[in-house]
Amino acid sequence: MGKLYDLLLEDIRFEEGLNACMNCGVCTAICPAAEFYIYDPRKIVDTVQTKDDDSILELLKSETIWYCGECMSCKTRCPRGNAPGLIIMALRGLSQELGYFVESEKGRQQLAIKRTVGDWILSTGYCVYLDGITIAMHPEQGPVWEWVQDNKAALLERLGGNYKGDGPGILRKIPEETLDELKKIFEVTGGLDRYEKIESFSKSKAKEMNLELTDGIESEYFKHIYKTNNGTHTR
Amino acid sequence: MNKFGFTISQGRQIDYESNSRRIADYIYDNEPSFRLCIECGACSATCTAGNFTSFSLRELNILIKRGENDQVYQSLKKCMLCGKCSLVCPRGVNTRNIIILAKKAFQLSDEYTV
Amino acid sequence: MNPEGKKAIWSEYQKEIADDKFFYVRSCIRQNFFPGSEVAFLRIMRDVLKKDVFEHPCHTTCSGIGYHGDVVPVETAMTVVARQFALMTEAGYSNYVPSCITSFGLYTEILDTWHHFPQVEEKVRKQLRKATGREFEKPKNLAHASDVIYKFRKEIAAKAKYKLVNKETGEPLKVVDHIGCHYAKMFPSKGVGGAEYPYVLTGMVEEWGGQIIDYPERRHCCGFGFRQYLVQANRGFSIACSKEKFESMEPYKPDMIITNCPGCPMFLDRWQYVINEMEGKKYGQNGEGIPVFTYEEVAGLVLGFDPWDLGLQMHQIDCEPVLNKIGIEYSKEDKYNLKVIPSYSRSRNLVNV
Amino acid sequence: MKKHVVVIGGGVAGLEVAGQLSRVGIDVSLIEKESATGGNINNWFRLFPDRRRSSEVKEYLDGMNMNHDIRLHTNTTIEKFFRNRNNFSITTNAGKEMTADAVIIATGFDLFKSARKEEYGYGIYDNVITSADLEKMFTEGKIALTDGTAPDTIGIIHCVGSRDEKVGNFYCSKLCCVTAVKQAIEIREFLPDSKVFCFYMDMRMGGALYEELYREAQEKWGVNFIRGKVSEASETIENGLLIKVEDTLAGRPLKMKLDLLVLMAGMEMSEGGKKIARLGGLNTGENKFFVATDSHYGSNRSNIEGVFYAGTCTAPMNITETISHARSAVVEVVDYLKIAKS
Amino acid sequence: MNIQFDPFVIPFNIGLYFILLYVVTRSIIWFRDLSRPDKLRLQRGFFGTAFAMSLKEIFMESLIHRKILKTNLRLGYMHMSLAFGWFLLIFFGTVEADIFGTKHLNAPYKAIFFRFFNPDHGRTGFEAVYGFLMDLILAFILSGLLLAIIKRFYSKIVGMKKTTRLKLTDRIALTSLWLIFPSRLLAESFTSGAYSTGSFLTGSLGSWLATFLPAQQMAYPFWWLYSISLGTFFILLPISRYMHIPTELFLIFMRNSGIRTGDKAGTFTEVQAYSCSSCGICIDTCQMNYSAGITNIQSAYLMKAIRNNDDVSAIADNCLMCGRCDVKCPVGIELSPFRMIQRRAGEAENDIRNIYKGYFRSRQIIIPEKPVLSSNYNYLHENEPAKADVLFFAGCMTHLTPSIKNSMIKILDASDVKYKFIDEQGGVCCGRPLMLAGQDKEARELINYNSRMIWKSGAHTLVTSCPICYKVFRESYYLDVEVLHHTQFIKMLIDNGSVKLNFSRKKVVYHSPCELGRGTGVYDEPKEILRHVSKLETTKFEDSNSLCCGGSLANLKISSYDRRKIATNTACELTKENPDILATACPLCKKTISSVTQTRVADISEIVAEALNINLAKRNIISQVSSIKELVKI
Repeated sequence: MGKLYDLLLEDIRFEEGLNACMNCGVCTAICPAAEFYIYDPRKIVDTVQTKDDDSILELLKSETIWYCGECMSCKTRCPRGNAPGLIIMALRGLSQELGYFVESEKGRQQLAIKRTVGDWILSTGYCVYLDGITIAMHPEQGPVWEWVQDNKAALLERLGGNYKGDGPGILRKIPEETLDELKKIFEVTGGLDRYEKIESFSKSKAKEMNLELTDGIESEYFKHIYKTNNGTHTR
Repeated sequence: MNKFGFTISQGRQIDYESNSRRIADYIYDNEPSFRLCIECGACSATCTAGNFTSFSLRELNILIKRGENDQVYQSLKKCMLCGKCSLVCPRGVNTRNIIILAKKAFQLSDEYTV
Repeated sequence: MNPEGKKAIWSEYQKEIADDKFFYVRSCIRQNFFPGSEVAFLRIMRDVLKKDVFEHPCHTTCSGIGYHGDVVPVETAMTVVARQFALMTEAGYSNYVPSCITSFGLYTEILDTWHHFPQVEEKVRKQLRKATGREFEKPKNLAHASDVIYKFRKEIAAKAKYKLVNKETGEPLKVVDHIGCHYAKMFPSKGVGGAEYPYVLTGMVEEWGGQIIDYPERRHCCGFGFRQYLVQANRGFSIACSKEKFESMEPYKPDMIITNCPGCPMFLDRWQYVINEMEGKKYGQNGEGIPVFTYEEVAGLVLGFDPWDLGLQMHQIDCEPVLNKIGIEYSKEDKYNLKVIPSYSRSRNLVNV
Repeated sequence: MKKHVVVIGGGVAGLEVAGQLSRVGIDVSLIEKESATGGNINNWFRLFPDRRRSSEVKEYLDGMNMNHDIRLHTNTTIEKFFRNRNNFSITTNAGKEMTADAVIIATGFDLFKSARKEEYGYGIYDNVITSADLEKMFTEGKIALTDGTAPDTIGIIHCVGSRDEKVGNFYCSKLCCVTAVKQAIEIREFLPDSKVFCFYMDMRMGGALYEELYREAQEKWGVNFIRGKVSEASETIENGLLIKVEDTLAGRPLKMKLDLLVLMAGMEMSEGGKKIARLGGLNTGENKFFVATDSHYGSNRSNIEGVFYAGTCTAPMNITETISHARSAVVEVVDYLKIAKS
Repeated sequence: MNIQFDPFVIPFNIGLYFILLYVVTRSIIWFRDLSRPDKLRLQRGFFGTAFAMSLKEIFMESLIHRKILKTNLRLGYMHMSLAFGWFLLIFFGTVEADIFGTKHLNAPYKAIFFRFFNPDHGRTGFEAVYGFLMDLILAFILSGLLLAIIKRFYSKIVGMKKTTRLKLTDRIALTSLWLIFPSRLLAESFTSGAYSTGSFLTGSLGSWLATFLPAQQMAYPFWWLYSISLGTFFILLPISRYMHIPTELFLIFMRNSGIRTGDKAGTFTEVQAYSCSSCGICIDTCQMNYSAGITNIQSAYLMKAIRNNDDVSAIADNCLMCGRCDVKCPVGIELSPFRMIQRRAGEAENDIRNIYKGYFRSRQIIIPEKPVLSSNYNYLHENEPAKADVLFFAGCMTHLTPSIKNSMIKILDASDVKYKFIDEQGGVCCGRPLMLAGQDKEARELINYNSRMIWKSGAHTLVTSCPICYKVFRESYYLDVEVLHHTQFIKMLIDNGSVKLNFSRKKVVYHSPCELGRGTGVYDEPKEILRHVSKLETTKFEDSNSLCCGGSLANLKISSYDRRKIATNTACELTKENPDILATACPLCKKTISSVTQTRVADISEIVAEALNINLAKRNIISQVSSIKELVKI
């Protein structure tokens, strides 16, 4: 049993997610990701259950662990009570802890998620926040969304929201002290730590790829990871 | 790249209905032992070509049977026909003839020409 | 297809749902994309059904999207959730009702983990104490908002102004239900009707006069996949999933799609637009697209709420065809008119009674 | 005076035991919950691997019992069952009380209730049937879909209700693989133009001539075998079935339209058996079957002296094994009664 | 009385002049189609010794049928009596006509129908003697004919297990051939009877017939019959198997002029195809026939199918290429290379046979390989092999029989040769299997890859354990190294004392692998080694007569079941005297045979490795290396 395997075992989800796999393929059969990505959750489970560090390391650096959509359909079906989805979450966690995520195109995208969803959580108290969902970042939101963005305040008013207001209600302003509590929780539970790791590993990778990376979502590296798809992930 | 910055992914499932089993049927007709494979992998384990590249006769057999002809067509070229596989096969499958027939089947079919 | 078989299964998956005193927790996605639905939920619960629904101004995201986007570690997520529970405990409630499926899934997952690993729960309590000084009780009853509406579907039907039937032909509308993956796929026993044949939306639709149609890709994920949509480079996968569903449901000629998930209705709505832009492919009868609704929107419609109060103008696919089919009255010109004063007292959903 | 042994269950094991016991001059009461004896064998048309008629075996069993006077109680279940100092008191549903010097339990197995594998839609989708349903079709001499037409493509799913913690059965039912192969061949015999696909996790061809049958299925009948557990089936608009499976040996997900889907239902401890276990305080294992005192040399002995097991109430067995197990039970009883005498 | 002409000779004349004309045109076409170098060879041959040699050979083989006589006396006699007898009849007939005829240099028919035109010839003296001679020859032919007829119906009598099947034209030709001599006998007899001439055969038969038949009237129709059967025979000759009679003469001459089959179809292959007399010897010697009961793919049938423009690919691929028929063919057709050409051809276009095609068959049209399907080995990356004097190439099959591999390593280590095991980590196939499947282009890729490896190593000797590799290294590689099969190499080590071996009293028989023996002519070294270390006993199947193990990679079609039958048969034959060890020198043979016999099957290298005596081995590196150096000069 290898060092990396031990680290995985520390993740409660891994312990929950992995019993003996008999490679029946039920997970891959139902997996939406396996349907489009060159990806096979069965093989991932089979690999980690070998407890072989080299192959686990390979996984941590690979593209393949980033294809899962975490819909958890696999958990519903597994005849051995495994949850490949959870195992993959554990692998992703470890990959970020150890900084291997920057070795894969899909892994590098973690910075994009951190700088959008991740930062919104702490700055607004929401996972996704109206002001951030711009047409530039989300052209597929279509004309209606342009209209929404142009009339945010009025529209929410019309629909009975409480945009940036006090008290309860839709898109209300989350009180400062609440946000402080959140920050504190992140601090205590290693959330901030995770954020910093993502930032620092990404910065060094950006240097290595010599793409400039500043804060926010405008710099070269960010645009690169947000948009690049080398087309080798699907058929 | 379009204005959305991505294109719709194509599925990679084996779609049994839409695939053509022409190659497989040709082999079934001319080499009945093709049916006998139990996918044990002995052939792939001993394979001379497989020693250098990702070539698996076991997988090839399956892909032929499923009608994944494009993939078959590509990996078919890697075989060296050395015949080790036929010596280790526990079901006495005439493995070399399968490769040869597959090649022939592709030649007889029109859609596989440059 | 033999409906009796399904009924047998449904009878096996009957979860317990509280009938009053709900602690309501909002959904990040829905507040942005379907504000009208959450408003409708409160209107139905408070005005129509006269239930006590409490919303705590200090509750936050459950961090679920961050968690499933893998930037938020599991322990952090657990503690954030614990804080929500603490707010509920402090407010003196014990029936927890999240508006979001991702949250619902996260809560069920966390409660299950705590059940199997009490030491983890202990650790979380410590961390919460350390970070916020708060204590919490686990909810006595955890039900998704759609479960609650399901529970009261008959009451709603009783008060209904419209039925989900074609007013011309009298035929029931053909409705496709789409259940959020995290509703029951992780813990079938936690969903009404289980994971394979969820009944939560079917129950509503059938009660309100519609007819649910079952199609091969019914169980398929909409393709959100968190990181798969959040990052532009991955959206090809996201849209492919929805497309798969559309292709599969198309032959059944559905009139509408009903969902109980925050993201799904938005994706199923927007992707139809994108597929049309990219490939010129239009779904639905005479290419008008297949309108997608949240269960609150549908409930609101049958109760006779004004479509534009429900926020249906925020859909990319026009809902009018369905409204016309049912024979719902609405004013064309008010659709994008933001000056209109809602037909109900807006303040009601902003105060906790 | 003659010793009296009560045999619970009139299936293959029960009939064999009863016959053999009365042959050695023991007075036997045979209790069967159904109106006729035979148990599961009545639902089968032909038997693997030699595909002889199951009726022939039934005839043998009946014949043996014909020759000896056995007190047969059909439509009878046990309501009370306890041990006195050196015999047993048994009360039937008819309120009949009997005392026995020894009891042999041959309650056999129930076929797994396939509706419990919801994702396969048994009882919901029109053309999803079980192995037993198929045998019924064989007996009637017609394989047809609900609309009366003959299927072209037939899928057979192995391990339904076996090796699956989702339904609480961790064990392998051992006979489904060979049954699948047998039925695949029979389908091809009935419908020469049909295509048959077996979806398996492992081909467990343990018994004598099983592997040969498997080979025949491939070589002579062109049955296709795909390694992968079917994840779900759903009904298509033209009443066909769309299945999703991973072709694990190709490492690719595969979807396929089928006309008919046959579920190889596994074997479970029978309801009757469970009841007896409760009444008599008999030990059952994690797999819910009866647990014998020793798995190697005491597979007929229960935790209660004088109570013995015969056949599939202890584990999945084929008919050959069941009959030998039943005979060994007879030997055990005879020994036990001798000792009891002295 | 002395008539000069009679209408009944017309059929004969037509036939005769037709066939002469045909043969001339045909030979012109053939000559035209020859490659330039072959044309030159032929011209040189014509004015060289080749011509004389050919005449001799033609006499020995085409007339006397020496080879057939050797392998099968009765069959030989049959062929001889017909061929040689007929030759004599024509020869002496012409002479007779010339001496006793009214004038010299008669038209051929005068000679053939001499008795008709000179009915009362041969009553006395020298004439009578000459008549006797003619009758004798006729009797000689008739005896052979009798045998032939019997053979047709019960082939056992002439010791044939299987006789070739016939197509219609062959049947007609055959009957006309059979009719020729009986009709001549009767015609002459009646004439003699009428004129009471003739010798012991025609004379006596004639006078006896005349006692109860009107000889005068009876004779005439038989002369007609005689002429007609000759005529038909000549006309049908080109489209019947009897075309071999004239063609064989060309073959012999071409061969003696140094023309070989090569690897392309052309005149020579066609001439060979026509030279086949379907004598059936190839069928008798074929193990697929008598062990596995496969009786439709033997060379005779291949030749026939080609003559009939049938699709031969199925036949061509279904052969072990053991070469047994090749060495036995009385006509000396190069059957193995011939078959290889058919394999390369792939599926020949099967054009409708018409009479014209029958007489001048169009060349087989070969579908060109679609370039797209040619294999692609660019995944092979080249690596720098270590320098060494001697390279050891185990080969694929040897890797499947580790005992051989290990034994070779042991032997090589024991002798202080500076060697390198090039395919230790599994090598690239030698290419022969591809060639055997007719895929030379692909094979060439592998050959080049291996060649580069070998060149880079700077070695002067290449040792391989696998006869299949050995053959291809020898024949299809362009190498500047000495290629040795390990038996040859071990023999060398023994001779120069680099290895010392103990003698064991074990009884050993040797199975000579096809590719090594008949394939490349290595017969002696293996046996010498075995004699050196054990009691080598001989079997019925030595050297060129050795059997095939049935495992041959050359057969692309045969089922594993039939292979087993052949292997079992071979094993039984070789272990009749129950030897301790059944020795062979090919991993494939070892693997195939050992799976069907209780007797221990061992490769020579194994036997040698066991016999190694390390203590005795006084190593002398200098002599060692130099000895190999010399070898290179050879």
